[in-house]
Amino acid sequence: MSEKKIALEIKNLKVSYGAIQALKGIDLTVYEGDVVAILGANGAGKTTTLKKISGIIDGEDGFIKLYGQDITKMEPEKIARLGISMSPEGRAVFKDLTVEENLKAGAFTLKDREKIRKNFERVYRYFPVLEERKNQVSSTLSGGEQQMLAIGRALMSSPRVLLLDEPSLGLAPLIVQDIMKIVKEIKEEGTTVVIVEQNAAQTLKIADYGYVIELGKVSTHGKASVLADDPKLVEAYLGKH
Amino acid sequence: MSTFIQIILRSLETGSIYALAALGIIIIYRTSYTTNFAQGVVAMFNTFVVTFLFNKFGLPLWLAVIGGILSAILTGFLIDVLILRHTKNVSPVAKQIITLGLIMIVLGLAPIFFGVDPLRLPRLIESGDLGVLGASISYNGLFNIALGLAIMTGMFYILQRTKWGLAIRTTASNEYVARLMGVPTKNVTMAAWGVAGVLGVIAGVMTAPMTSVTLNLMDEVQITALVACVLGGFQTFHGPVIGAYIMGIVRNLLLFYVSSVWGGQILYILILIFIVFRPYGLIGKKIVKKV
Amino acid sequence: ACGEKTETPEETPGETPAETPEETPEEEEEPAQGVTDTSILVGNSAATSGAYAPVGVPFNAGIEAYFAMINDAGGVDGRMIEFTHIDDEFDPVKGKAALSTLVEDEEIFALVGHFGTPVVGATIEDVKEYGIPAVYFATGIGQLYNDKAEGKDKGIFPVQPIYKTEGQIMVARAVGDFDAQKIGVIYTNDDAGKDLYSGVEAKAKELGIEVVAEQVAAGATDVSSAVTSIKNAEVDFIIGAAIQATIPTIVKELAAQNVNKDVITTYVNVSPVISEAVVNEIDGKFDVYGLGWVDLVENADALAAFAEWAPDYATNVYAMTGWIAGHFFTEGLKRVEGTVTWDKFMDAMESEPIKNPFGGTINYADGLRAGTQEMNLAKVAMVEGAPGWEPVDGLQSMDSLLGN
Amino acid sequence: MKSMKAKKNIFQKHPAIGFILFGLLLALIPTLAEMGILKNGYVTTIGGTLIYAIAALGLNILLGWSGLISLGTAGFMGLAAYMSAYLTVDLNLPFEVSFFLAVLIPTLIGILVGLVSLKIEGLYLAIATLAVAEVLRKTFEELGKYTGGFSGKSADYPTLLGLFELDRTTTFYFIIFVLVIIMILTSNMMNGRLGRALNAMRGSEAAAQAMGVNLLTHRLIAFALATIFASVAGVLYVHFVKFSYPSTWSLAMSLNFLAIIIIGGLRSIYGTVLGAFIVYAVPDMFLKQIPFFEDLSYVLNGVLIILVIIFYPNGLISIGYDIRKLFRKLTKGGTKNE
Amino acid sequence: MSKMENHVLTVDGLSIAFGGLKAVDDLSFDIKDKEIYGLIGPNGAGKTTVFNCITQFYKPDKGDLRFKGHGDQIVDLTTKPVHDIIRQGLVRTFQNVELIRELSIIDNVLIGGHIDFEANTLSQALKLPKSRKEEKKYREEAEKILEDLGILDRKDMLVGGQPYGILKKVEFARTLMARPKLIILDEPAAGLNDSETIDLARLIKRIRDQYDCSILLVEHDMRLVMDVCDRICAINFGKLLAIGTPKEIQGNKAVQSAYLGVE
Ligand SMILES: Nc1ncnc2c1ncn2[C@@H]1O[C@H](COP(=O)(O)OP(=O)(O)OP(=O)(O)O)[C@@H](O)[C@H]1O
Ligand SMILES: Nc1ncnc2c1ncn2[C@@H]1O[C@H](COP(=O)(O)OP(=O)(O)OP(=O)(O)O)[C@@H](O)[C@H]1O
Ligand SMILES: [Mg+2]
Ligand SMILES: [Mg+2]
Repeated sequence: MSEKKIALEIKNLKVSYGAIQALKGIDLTVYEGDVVAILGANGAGKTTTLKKISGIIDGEDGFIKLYGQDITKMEPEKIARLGISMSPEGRAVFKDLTVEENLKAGAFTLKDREKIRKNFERVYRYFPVLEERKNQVSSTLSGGEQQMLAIGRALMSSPRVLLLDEPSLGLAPLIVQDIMKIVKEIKEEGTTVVIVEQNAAQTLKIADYGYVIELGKVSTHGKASVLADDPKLVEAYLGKH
Repeated sequence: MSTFIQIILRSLETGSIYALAALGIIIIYRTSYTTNFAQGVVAMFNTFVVTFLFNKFGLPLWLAVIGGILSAILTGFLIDVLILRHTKNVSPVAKQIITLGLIMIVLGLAPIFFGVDPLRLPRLIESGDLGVLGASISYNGLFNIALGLAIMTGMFYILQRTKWGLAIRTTASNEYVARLMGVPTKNVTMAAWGVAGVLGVIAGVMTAPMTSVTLNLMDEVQITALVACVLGGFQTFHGPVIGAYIMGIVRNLLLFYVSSVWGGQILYILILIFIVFRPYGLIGKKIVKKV
Repeated sequence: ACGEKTETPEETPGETPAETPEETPEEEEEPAQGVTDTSILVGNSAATSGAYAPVGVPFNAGIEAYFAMINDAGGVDGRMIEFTHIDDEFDPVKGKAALSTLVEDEEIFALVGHFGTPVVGATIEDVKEYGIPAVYFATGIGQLYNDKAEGKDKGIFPVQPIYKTEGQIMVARAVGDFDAQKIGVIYTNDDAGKDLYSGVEAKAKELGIEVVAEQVAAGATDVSSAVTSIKNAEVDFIIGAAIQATIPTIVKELAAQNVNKDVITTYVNVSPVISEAVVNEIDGKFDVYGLGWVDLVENADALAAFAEWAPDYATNVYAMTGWIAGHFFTEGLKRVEGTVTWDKFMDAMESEPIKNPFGGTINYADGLRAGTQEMNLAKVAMVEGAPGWEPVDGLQSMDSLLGN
Repeated sequence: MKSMKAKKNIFQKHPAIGFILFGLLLALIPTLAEMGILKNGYVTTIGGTLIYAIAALGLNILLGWSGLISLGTAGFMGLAAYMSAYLTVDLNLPFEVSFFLAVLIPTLIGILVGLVSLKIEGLYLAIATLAVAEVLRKTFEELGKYTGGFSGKSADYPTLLGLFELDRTTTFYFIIFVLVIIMILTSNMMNGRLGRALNAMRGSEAAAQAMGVNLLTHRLIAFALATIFASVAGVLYVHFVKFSYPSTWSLAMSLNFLAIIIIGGLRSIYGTVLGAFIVYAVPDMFLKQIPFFEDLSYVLNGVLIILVIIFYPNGLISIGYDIRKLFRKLTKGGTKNE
Repeated sequence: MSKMENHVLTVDGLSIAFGGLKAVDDLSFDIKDKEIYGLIGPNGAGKTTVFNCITQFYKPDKGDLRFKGHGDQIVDLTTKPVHDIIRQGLVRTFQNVELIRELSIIDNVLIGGHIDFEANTLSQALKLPKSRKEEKKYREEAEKILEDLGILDRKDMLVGGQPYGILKKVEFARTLMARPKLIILDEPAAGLNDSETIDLARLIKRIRDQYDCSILLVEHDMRLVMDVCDRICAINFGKLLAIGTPKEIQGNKAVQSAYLGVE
């Protein structure tokens, strides 16, 4: 454990939307090659955390380091080039572009054509339906197909750190199982994954480590296997609100 | 017959000016998702720069034009960096109003920089005519047409075939997600404003010899280009170009054969009827909305 | 709740301008508003910002230059002429507001150089209502014309030619000087173009001359179809009824299509700017004539004075017209004896013809308000090595041109 | 603190009271001008501003609430202006009758444009409406018999009920009266069923349709209201300015209406009036008064517009919120327990 | 028509294609009065498309859609324009949440009452007592619904910026405003966590009883589907796979291999 490098280090992160403080000082440490689950009730601040990591919103306080490099105030496109890639909440595909163009855009930071080709192959292998629909304008895809596209697009850049915001949203049970398999597979390739999910039980199964966020603060964290049985978690996550 | 051909030839020449102006509008629309009403006045401003370099500083015309292109790039960059970069939370319509504000600024500053007299700018190719079936077209006109088509083809290629094209299209589609993908959208929009500026000054330099360099130099070109974008559809780059040539030709035919008083208005009404039946323009495709 | 008001702002200055009603209603010969022992305040509103600034700015500079010259020489009757100005951006509402500010708040003695068709149109009734003298209108619209001004109309003193009149003179020149039988007209769809054309139409009808007319948009960049029509109509002579940027466009297109008929255009275009713009293109194919109501060659002294006082605008026609505006007002004022009142000023303006510093005279006697009616002729040529306008014929009235 | 809260409630419950007070406040202007506190010219400037505010309110219903753009406002306003001038001056119709006709006919044309809007949207609609306005403007230029062509068309101050001949000041009051009525009507309509339906149409056509909102009728209603307001403004304009000139009714003016509502605030009634002040009155009343900057007033106006949009992307009306916040910050020490 | 007596909706031979793709292919099913009916299937199976056809956002290429609306009148839905569907007593939510961001939650809910308002525009413009009373009545009703769904405390908040789960509830509340005979829900549990999903299941059942209506829903969360549905229709590639009770469906081999997977 102690030999593992720290991929992402977050300290005292605070973020506000106007008058609402969504993050009230979050600390997170993500080791290289781990799958880290972020859990929490509706509106707890999970999405906000991921958005801040990828740089598309501004923070008030605290810092984020990627392999020791401070990226707190960095522009999102720079962060993407450093190897962080995100499948955002609510799909956010390029609606008027085709499936193939969306995926191409996902590989924007890659220069190596061969690698891009391989990534295409891989995404099409994971989601064969995307290949069938590759020339369809993505706004006309079904909800689940768009979700697959968003995840596939995030994979296209061969990221060092992959951020998944509710990847199972709107996906059929079989595909949800697939996603979990995919996460395992890319973890094995050495990619670090931060995954936000509502489906706590299933997520903790594949995760190494878990954080529970409550009202903008980390309320519990620990090894996934331990967390899964933690009564405190059951209360925080499944319990009262 | 020769009259007819003459009209067509002259229309092609103005058509290529409209086309360049329309391309300038489209590239901004596709990257900043706003209609740049200031495209015309910015072009006017930079054409004044060319004229000044030529008249007051005595530079050769081609050098003056290069100077104008540089100043166009600079003004484009400035507009993006000083203004549009700070409009993250601004709606597309509000961005259009920003371009209105720009018009006021440019119209206010131009007389201070360049004085109030109309100025003269000669043609790039001073003389020479090519006879075509009893009509004639100047070498300069031919050059304009060729240049317009070349620029259009080049842009088409860049947009469809290169990484820059992808960057432009993702920026237009959803700037926020594009940045997540590592697309340097700021550079894309900045470049787009630069390119729009260049397209504008080239259109201005083509227009100026037909009239004189004044504050209103590009007014008509601007409106025609806007309408051409609608006629051709905002989704493609070649649609507006075709729209621009059609506008140039049909307007002159209407003015000549139907009515010199009402020709322009008849054209507007025809276009109105046309877009009611083809709401996405000549080239644009209709996309079924999915809910 | 709002019907009670009886007193309205306009009444105050409009009623009896020569007196200050509250204080000494009975006493006569109280000076008009804006007049003190040492100064006299006049003003105007003009478009000095926005798209019309290129006209408004030099125009006002011309007026101010003239007054500066007068004041430098001690003013008129020991009074300095002070000039105040409001920018109206060519907008009727702003022009109207400016007028009431000028007359009611700043209390100017007279309007000098009322500017722009939309503003003049929107305010001409108000000006008459106030009864304030207004000298020089920088527009040529028909409303200004009056051959027997009485009462409230008396204060209106147009100077520059009215477009309609000029259109008639163009026909008179075409027929009298060029023996034209069939005239082509290319006119813009703005006030200048359309008023010129209606003058042309009226005179041609009177003389039984055939006219072929084509409209082009003001500011158009492509006038090729109009030119082709005129070319195909095989006219003897062409009238270019357009101002500013559009006239070079028309002339260049005529040249481009190798039309070889002479062209005449309005005085507004007779400036080095236009000659410079077209001289290379016409290149001997045909001549471009322009009417004029000033004679800069004959009046070189006046031109020198102008250039001295308005050095930045020495070649600008709009500045020159502003200068003329200042001159006409000053000439009227010089003639007023004793207390300066509106009535006395108007009488003074009518008392005898006023000479234009750059040539020609205008007679306002017996309520005639017709602006300039004699015009000369010049053509584009190289003058002293630079493109300019070479005089062809002196000032002549319509009647003398047609030989009656 | 308590009393402030109570006051707020009255205005929220009965917005009409606020509008009427606002009108009364505006009605002080001519008196202030007579007293020499304000310039007389301001009566005209502000009268014009309020007229523009009326037309802009119509555009706000169209763009702000319904999400439909129009670049034709000036054309319709001009049409009404010319019609009313013609009907009162040439046909000697009573002011009320000509008012009615001059609003009715443009509105019918506006409804036709509404039909077009079913097929096209966004920029395409903008340009289509621009085309309509350009055709109208050309008509004003060419039909000199009715419009006076480029000599312009003159009209008189209104005569109400054939008895009360208004003058500048009373016409100014009349404008305020109409404005207040229109503000009240707009507020009532937009805060009720119609407003919600238009909002829904803008926010999501699919949701609107699923909830039973007929897009056709609501687009027509939106265009009808916008044209009615523009026409009312046109009639007031021609009887206040007493003149109509064809190039007044140009694209530039329509764009100014857009600027007004964007700057003031989409879907804000007071914001619209505020926007009209910023666009029309502020340059004359303030910018041009800055010494050395008179000639730059046009530039400053442009800069002002850009700054407002960048710092207040939701309209200057939200400046009220900021001021309140600042106020609260300043008085925080004493009244922390709110 | 006797067959329809206790059926609120009959879908018969429904087909629609986009280009070459048959999104829905000869699909038939029916929903009984007061039934909670599930429509399941893999991503891209055509579920949302079925909804779009029923509510006339898409005009089906083929097929009958009969609906027993208010007053037990049987109407052919295909003859109705989109905005008239709700008047028949049929109202839907959307997979991607279609709400008006700039409006408050309660105003969004009130849009659902659009068809019930009787006062005309003029009386609204003048705020005549009738229209004022009406507005008050429906506002109270909307508040009651929000209370039912447990989000009354947020009623004056703007929709923009609300968490996804809340948005789904607001859409649900909006459908209830119309007091429908049949509610169509597209993935109501998306974005809800486990405990919220359990609440939702309870809510759906309660709504059915309280509002006396049928519910047709698409959902990928099998716990919810199996818990609340009386019957389920499973489709794949736009074609029918199976219809039955939750138990039957869970046991169906075809459904397992195409959709559920085997645990
Ligand atoms: N754009 C916004 N404007 C205002 N408030 C926002 C905005 N986005 C999020 N919030 C608020 O910030 C808080 C945290 O939101 P966030 O989206 O991070 O939650 P989440 O944990 O991802 O919730 P969910 O499970 O619903 O996705 C919430 O209270 C939410 O209402
Ligand atoms: N307007 C359209 N144009 C082209 N194809 C379409 C259109 N609408 C839907 N499709 C296609 O039809 C198929 C069915 O889509 P639909 O949205 O009904 O799926 P779904 O069953 O709702 O899936 P999900 O569970 O992922 O939401 C998809 O493959 C989709 O790509
Ligand atoms: Mg989230
Ligand atoms: Mg679906």
